[in-house]
Amino acid sequence: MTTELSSANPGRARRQMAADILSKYGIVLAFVILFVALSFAHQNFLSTANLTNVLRQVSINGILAIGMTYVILTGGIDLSVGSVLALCGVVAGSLVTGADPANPALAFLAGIGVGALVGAINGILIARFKVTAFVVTLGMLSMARGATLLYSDGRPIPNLSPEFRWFGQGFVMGVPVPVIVFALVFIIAFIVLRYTVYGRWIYAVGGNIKSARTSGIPTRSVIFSAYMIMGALAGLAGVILTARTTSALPQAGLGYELDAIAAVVIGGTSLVGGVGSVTYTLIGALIIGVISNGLDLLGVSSYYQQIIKGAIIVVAVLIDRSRHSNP
Amino acid sequence: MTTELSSANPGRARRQMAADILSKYGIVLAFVILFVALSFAHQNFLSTANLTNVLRQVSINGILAIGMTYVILTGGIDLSVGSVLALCGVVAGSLVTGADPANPALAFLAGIGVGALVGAINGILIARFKVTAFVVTLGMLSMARGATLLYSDGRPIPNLSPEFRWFGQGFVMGVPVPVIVFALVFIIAFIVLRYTVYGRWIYAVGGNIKSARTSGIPTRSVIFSAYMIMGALAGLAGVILTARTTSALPQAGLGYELDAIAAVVIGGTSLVGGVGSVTYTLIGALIIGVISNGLDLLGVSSYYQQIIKGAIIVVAVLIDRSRHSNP
Amino acid sequence: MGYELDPDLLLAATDVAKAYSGVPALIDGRIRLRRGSVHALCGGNGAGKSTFLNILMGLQKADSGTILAKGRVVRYGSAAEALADGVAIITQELSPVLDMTVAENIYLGREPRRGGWFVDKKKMVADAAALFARLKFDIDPRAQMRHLSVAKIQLVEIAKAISRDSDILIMDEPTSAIGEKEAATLFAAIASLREQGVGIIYVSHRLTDIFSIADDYTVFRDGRFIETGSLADIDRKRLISLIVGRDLADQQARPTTARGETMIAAEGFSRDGQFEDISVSIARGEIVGLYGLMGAGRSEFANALYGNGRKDKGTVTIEGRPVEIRSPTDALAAGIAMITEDRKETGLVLTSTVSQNVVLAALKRFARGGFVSGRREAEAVDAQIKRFRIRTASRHLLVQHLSGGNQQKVVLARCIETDPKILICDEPTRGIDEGAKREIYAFLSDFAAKGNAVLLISSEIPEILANADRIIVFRRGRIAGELPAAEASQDALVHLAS
Amino acid sequence: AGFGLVGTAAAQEARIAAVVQSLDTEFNVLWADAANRHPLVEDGTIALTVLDGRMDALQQSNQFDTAIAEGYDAIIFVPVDINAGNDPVQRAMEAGIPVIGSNTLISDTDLYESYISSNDVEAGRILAESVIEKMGGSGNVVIVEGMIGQSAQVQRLEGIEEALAANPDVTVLEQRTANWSRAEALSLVENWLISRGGEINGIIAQNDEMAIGALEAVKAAGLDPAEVPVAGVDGVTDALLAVQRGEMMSTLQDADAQAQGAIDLAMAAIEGEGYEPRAAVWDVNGGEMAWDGGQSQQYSVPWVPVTADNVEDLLAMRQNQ
Ligand SMILES: Nc1ncnc2c1ncn2[C@@H]1O[C@H](COP(=O)(O)OP(=O)(O)OP(=O)(O)O)[C@@H](O)[C@H]1O
Ligand SMILES: Nc1ncnc2c1ncn2[C@@H]1O[C@H](COP(=O)(O)OP(=O)(O)OP(=O)(O)O)[C@@H](O)[C@H]1O
Ligand SMILES: [Mg+2]
Ligand SMILES: [Mg+2]
Repeated sequence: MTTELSSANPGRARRQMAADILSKYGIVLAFVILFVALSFAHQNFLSTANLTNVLRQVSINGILAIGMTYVILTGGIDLSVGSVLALCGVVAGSLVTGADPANPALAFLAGIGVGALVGAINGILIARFKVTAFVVTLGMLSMARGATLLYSDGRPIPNLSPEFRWFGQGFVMGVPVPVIVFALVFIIAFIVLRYTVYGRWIYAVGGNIKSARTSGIPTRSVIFSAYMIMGALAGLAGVILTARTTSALPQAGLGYELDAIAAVVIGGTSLVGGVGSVTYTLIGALIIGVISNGLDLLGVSSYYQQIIKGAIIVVAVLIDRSRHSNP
Repeated sequence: MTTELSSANPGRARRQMAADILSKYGIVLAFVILFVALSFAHQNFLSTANLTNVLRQVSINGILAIGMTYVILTGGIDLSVGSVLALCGVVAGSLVTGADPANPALAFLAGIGVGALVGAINGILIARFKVTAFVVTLGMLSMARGATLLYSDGRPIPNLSPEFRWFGQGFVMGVPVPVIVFALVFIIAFIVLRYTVYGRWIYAVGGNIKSARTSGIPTRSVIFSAYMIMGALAGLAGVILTARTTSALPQAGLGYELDAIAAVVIGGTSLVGGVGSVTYTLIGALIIGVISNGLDLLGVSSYYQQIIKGAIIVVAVLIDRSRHSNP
Repeated sequence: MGYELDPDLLLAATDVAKAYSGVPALIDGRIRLRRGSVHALCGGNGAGKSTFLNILMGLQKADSGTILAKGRVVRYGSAAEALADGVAIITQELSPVLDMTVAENIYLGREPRRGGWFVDKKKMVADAAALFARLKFDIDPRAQMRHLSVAKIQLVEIAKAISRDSDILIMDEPTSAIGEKEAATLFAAIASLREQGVGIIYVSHRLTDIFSIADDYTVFRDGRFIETGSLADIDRKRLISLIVGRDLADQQARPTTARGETMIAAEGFSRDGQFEDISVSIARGEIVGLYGLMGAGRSEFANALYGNGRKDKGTVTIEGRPVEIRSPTDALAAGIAMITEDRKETGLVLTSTVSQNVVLAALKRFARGGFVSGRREAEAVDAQIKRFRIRTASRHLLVQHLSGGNQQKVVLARCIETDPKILICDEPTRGIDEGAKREIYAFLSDFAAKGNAVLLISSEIPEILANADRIIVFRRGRIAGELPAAEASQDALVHLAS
Repeated sequence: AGFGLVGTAAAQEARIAAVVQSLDTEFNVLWADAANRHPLVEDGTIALTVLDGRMDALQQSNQFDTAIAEGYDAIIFVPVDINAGNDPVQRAMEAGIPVIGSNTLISDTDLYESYISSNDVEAGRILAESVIEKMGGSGNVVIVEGMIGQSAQVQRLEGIEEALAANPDVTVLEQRTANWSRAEALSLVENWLISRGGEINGIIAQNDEMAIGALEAVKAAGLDPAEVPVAGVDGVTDALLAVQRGEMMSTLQDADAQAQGAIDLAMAAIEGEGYEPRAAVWDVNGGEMAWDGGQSQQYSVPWVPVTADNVEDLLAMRQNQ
């Protein structure tokens, strides 16, 4: 519409395009820089074994972060994921131990089911009773941890059946099972958000709940479902983590909520809701995972690691910042 | 102007008034219920010794929560407070140990100064470089903790001078020093927010930053200063905690950010910014403190404590919810 | 109260009442909407129109009252129910999902589907394009909503409501943000909807529009139903007096004043892609009008002048002295105040009270040693509430609870509190009722007469003709011409602008 | 990608990774510092990398994968969780990398090449007995526990319960976690001293950090620490100082022996028979623990109760740690 003027200055137009690309893919660029730097810094970084490692390490946080993307897109937050993960882990674990372990698929589904249930409780309190998401899920963080300790009597549950452990330790055609699960979750989440009506509704609710309501979108159900999905994914992550650590740990998942939220936010999804995508969340999770892996590979001492890790996260987002800066 | 009709239906008007009071003071009501219940549940709850206790226990989180109120009112968040607290604690502590300890007042100021400095770094990145507050302060959470461990070599700094420890352990006319400091911080923060130009600016920036800018408010400086104040208060809390635990602990303050934010949010301050007050934050902090104290007094076991604590927080805010529910 | 079952009666509401915290917003809301008619709902700012309409739509709950839609008693619990029942609304406060495309906004909640679950994006965009073509709106369905001007957002909301094919269509000030050309297109659309038997409730403060498109009128005042009838039976003057509750004198033509020395001169303002080489100067005592079609770049220029947006080139001199304006803070310090175009986005702090908003830009005047004097604040705010007849329960009411027009008055009051010598007004009478408009015009005239300068941006030609001394016309980011008001006419302006 | 910023390893250099619980806790810091003071680390023969497990079993498992991919010559392991530690050890051993256990243990110790530790059950027993003895064998105690579910919490509690079972006249009034944190224990015990007034005769804390918090609460309540004995485990500096003041009891866990001993065991696994240990704890170097040619699978470092007699020496030693 106002093309006459904008084409007046081709140099500016090109610069504008560069800025647009940067603004759209800034965080991807940051990731690429990090990745290339680590490839040069350590000869094993690019080895298949290490890349497999990184992906497997990222999978737990990645699954949580994908659920968190849904929740944050609706304008909410879920602080309870770490505790819910632990709860689902001990429930699933308790089924596949002892003399007569249950079918691992059953335990798998039980873990996810418990997570979905806890998520549903969060969802009802937030969507129906309008309690702030921060408070509800902070309360749940505490309650689910208490329930976990109570259920497991505060002790790890060892001796899980080998079939169950396959979910964490197995391989399918050379690819670790957690990575496959993560990839599936990502693909489904991506398609749902991008191509389905439900996905549109998630964005609409977070972008402008009033407008969504006026347009006849069942806003409560959408919000409710986002927390339920998050809960189910926390359950899934709990099952995988349990299978991977070979015993169900009641203290698992401490502080995981911050990592999951960090992946989402580093990816550029706005905490206010309505803007973002799981693709960027994936990049965010990979950045976090690659930093940890790289610094461990390089043998950087723990204290410096924390400093460097914090700095890299800020710088990565700084590279990306133009996307969110107010004009 | 339009009072004629309000008297038409006295029953409705009275119900409306009750709803208004509840909506305005719901969280106060929740606190009163909790307080009265605990007074009946344990005979020592109302003893002077215990109330002094509660206040002293609340003071650290209370000081952090007051700073957090400022930050959240501008629409931001600070996740780094726990780490900054630890950093300031070890810096202050390192000055008052050994053969020739420094003047405690100097250490006190040094702790606050370091906090203000770190807060200023957060503030610049957020206000000037427009990096999301969540990311900046999450990065700082990691960096400040690394710096703390590096500075203290990962070990507690023992043998702090008794004069310095007075800040945490002393009394003035029967009132613990931390409580006095907390009260002073509260009063000043209250007056500044309520009666000064700067206070108005904080609300305006959080309420609508574009409108604030249009009204000629130096929005960047306001945001910057809020993080600096938060940093300084985290420093103050660090000094007091250090003086109270008798050594400077590099692992102090882990997870304190969530408690501080919880106090603010339970008090009803909106995470979106622009709405809230330190008075409600005080109530929020007291609720958290009283729950912990009460459950300890009643000898509730660890597992159940977590469950009950989480549930009470949710219920307290549920009582208060009408204040925030969309019509 | 029995209703005769009139098949032509689409909607009948009686005794609808609503109070907030005991303060009534609506006492006795009534309307009878006939099939195939346009029914104008009139009333001053804060009369309760929006409250009433939102209740009809299920967006708010009434305290009491009966609503009959298509012969059935209804009580919609949500907009979704109303929509399903064939009732649609264009709300006064635009509330688009900014981070979606135009097409997604239009089909929000009823996306065309493929395979049950998936959004058929192609169809959605094609449908939207067809809709725009039918309505003759020049909007790209794939554009990001965030990048549209307020006017276009308004058009999208109009298109969205129309596309629902409902038989009751409520329009709450649909033209407050758009230009004459777009308004004309809208009226054509309304006419064709009426042909199809749709009943339209139309709210506007532009009486000329009402007389040209509406069949019936209903007037509310202070929350009460006043009168209803056919527009054929009433003249403009009487309608105004019904709305305002007293007789208004005819507006005085603006006296031609002598031009003093130059107060402010902007030279060579440019911003790539938006405006190019704009020079405007305003003398003491002068009101300069800025006219242009939607998207001509007037707002962008005014904001740049105020320091509220980047400019690539351009200098400003005030009273002969060059000044550097990099931010609104600089502008205010130089004596410039601005009423921005979008009161919700850039004007008000909705979460603060009326009082806090009014004094926000001039806080330093109310402070001593950094502390705000509550007494002086109260005095000043009460004076402003009185001066502009801001209808508010108290100065402590949150500004988000004011009616649209009253919110606009708060913005105006805030600018005046800064005691400016140059006032930039970007569509200052958006959503303001006839009575208050007169007061604002009188104020501007008076303000200029005191030796101040005014830059008045308006898309309402009568407004600009009646109030400006000199009119500058923008076309696609450039100055297309300049006319003394005395020589200007509707045709001349439109000709220059397009 | 042929060059690296770090780790341009000389051919003869042995590369050892130490996966520890968390470098946020003083004992682990002492452990890591001691490891770095091993003579072969100091002279560059061993390149030691300490990986911080951040108190997370999954994190440790990930670090094992990294270390295996990196091809370290040996791994020393201080596991966060007793059960979750088994699997990573197995993976490393299967990859041909010897794993040496140190400090805390995994449940399947047979997986280890060898391990060196102090028995946490025993620590719990010593801890409880020291308090009970001060109380004269009867009275009321409260127990401050570590983070629930961690092996130190579980095993020390086991020892405490053994001691309590042997002393039927001792009643447990309260038992709660303070998550290894001094500040949390401080508040907790302050509150107990209100609810249980004069009833508490002794405080058993599962580590020194929490014991010191408890001690401060006791003192702040105006009670005499001699009347309400407090004990912890680990022998951190503050605890040594408190013992020196006669205010509490502690049991030293010998970080030097566990860390440096583990390095010697790792080198023995790498170099095979004939390796000569360098750490001071071994009998061959004048210490008290039998080296046995590095061929045993298990080495047990004795606990050292901190007493008025040895505290000065221990404090002097701490200066150099
Ligand atoms: N939530 C609320 N709390 C208190 N008062 C309210 C609230 N919402 C609306 N009001 C009041 O109700 C009255 C009617 O407002 P309404 O928006 O219906 O007016 P209107 O006729 O649409 O005016 P305008 O022409 O300015 O849009 C106003 O005085 C307004 O201040
Ligand atoms: N954030 C933005 N991104 C892209 N384009 C924009 C943005 N804001 C405005 N524009 C475009 O800039 C042009 C100038 O808009 P401006 O608001 O200045 O016009 P105007 O003359 O004031 O017209 P009106 O206010 O009546 O719409 C418009 O075409 C508008 O769509
Ligand atoms: Mg209205
Ligand atoms: Mg404009």
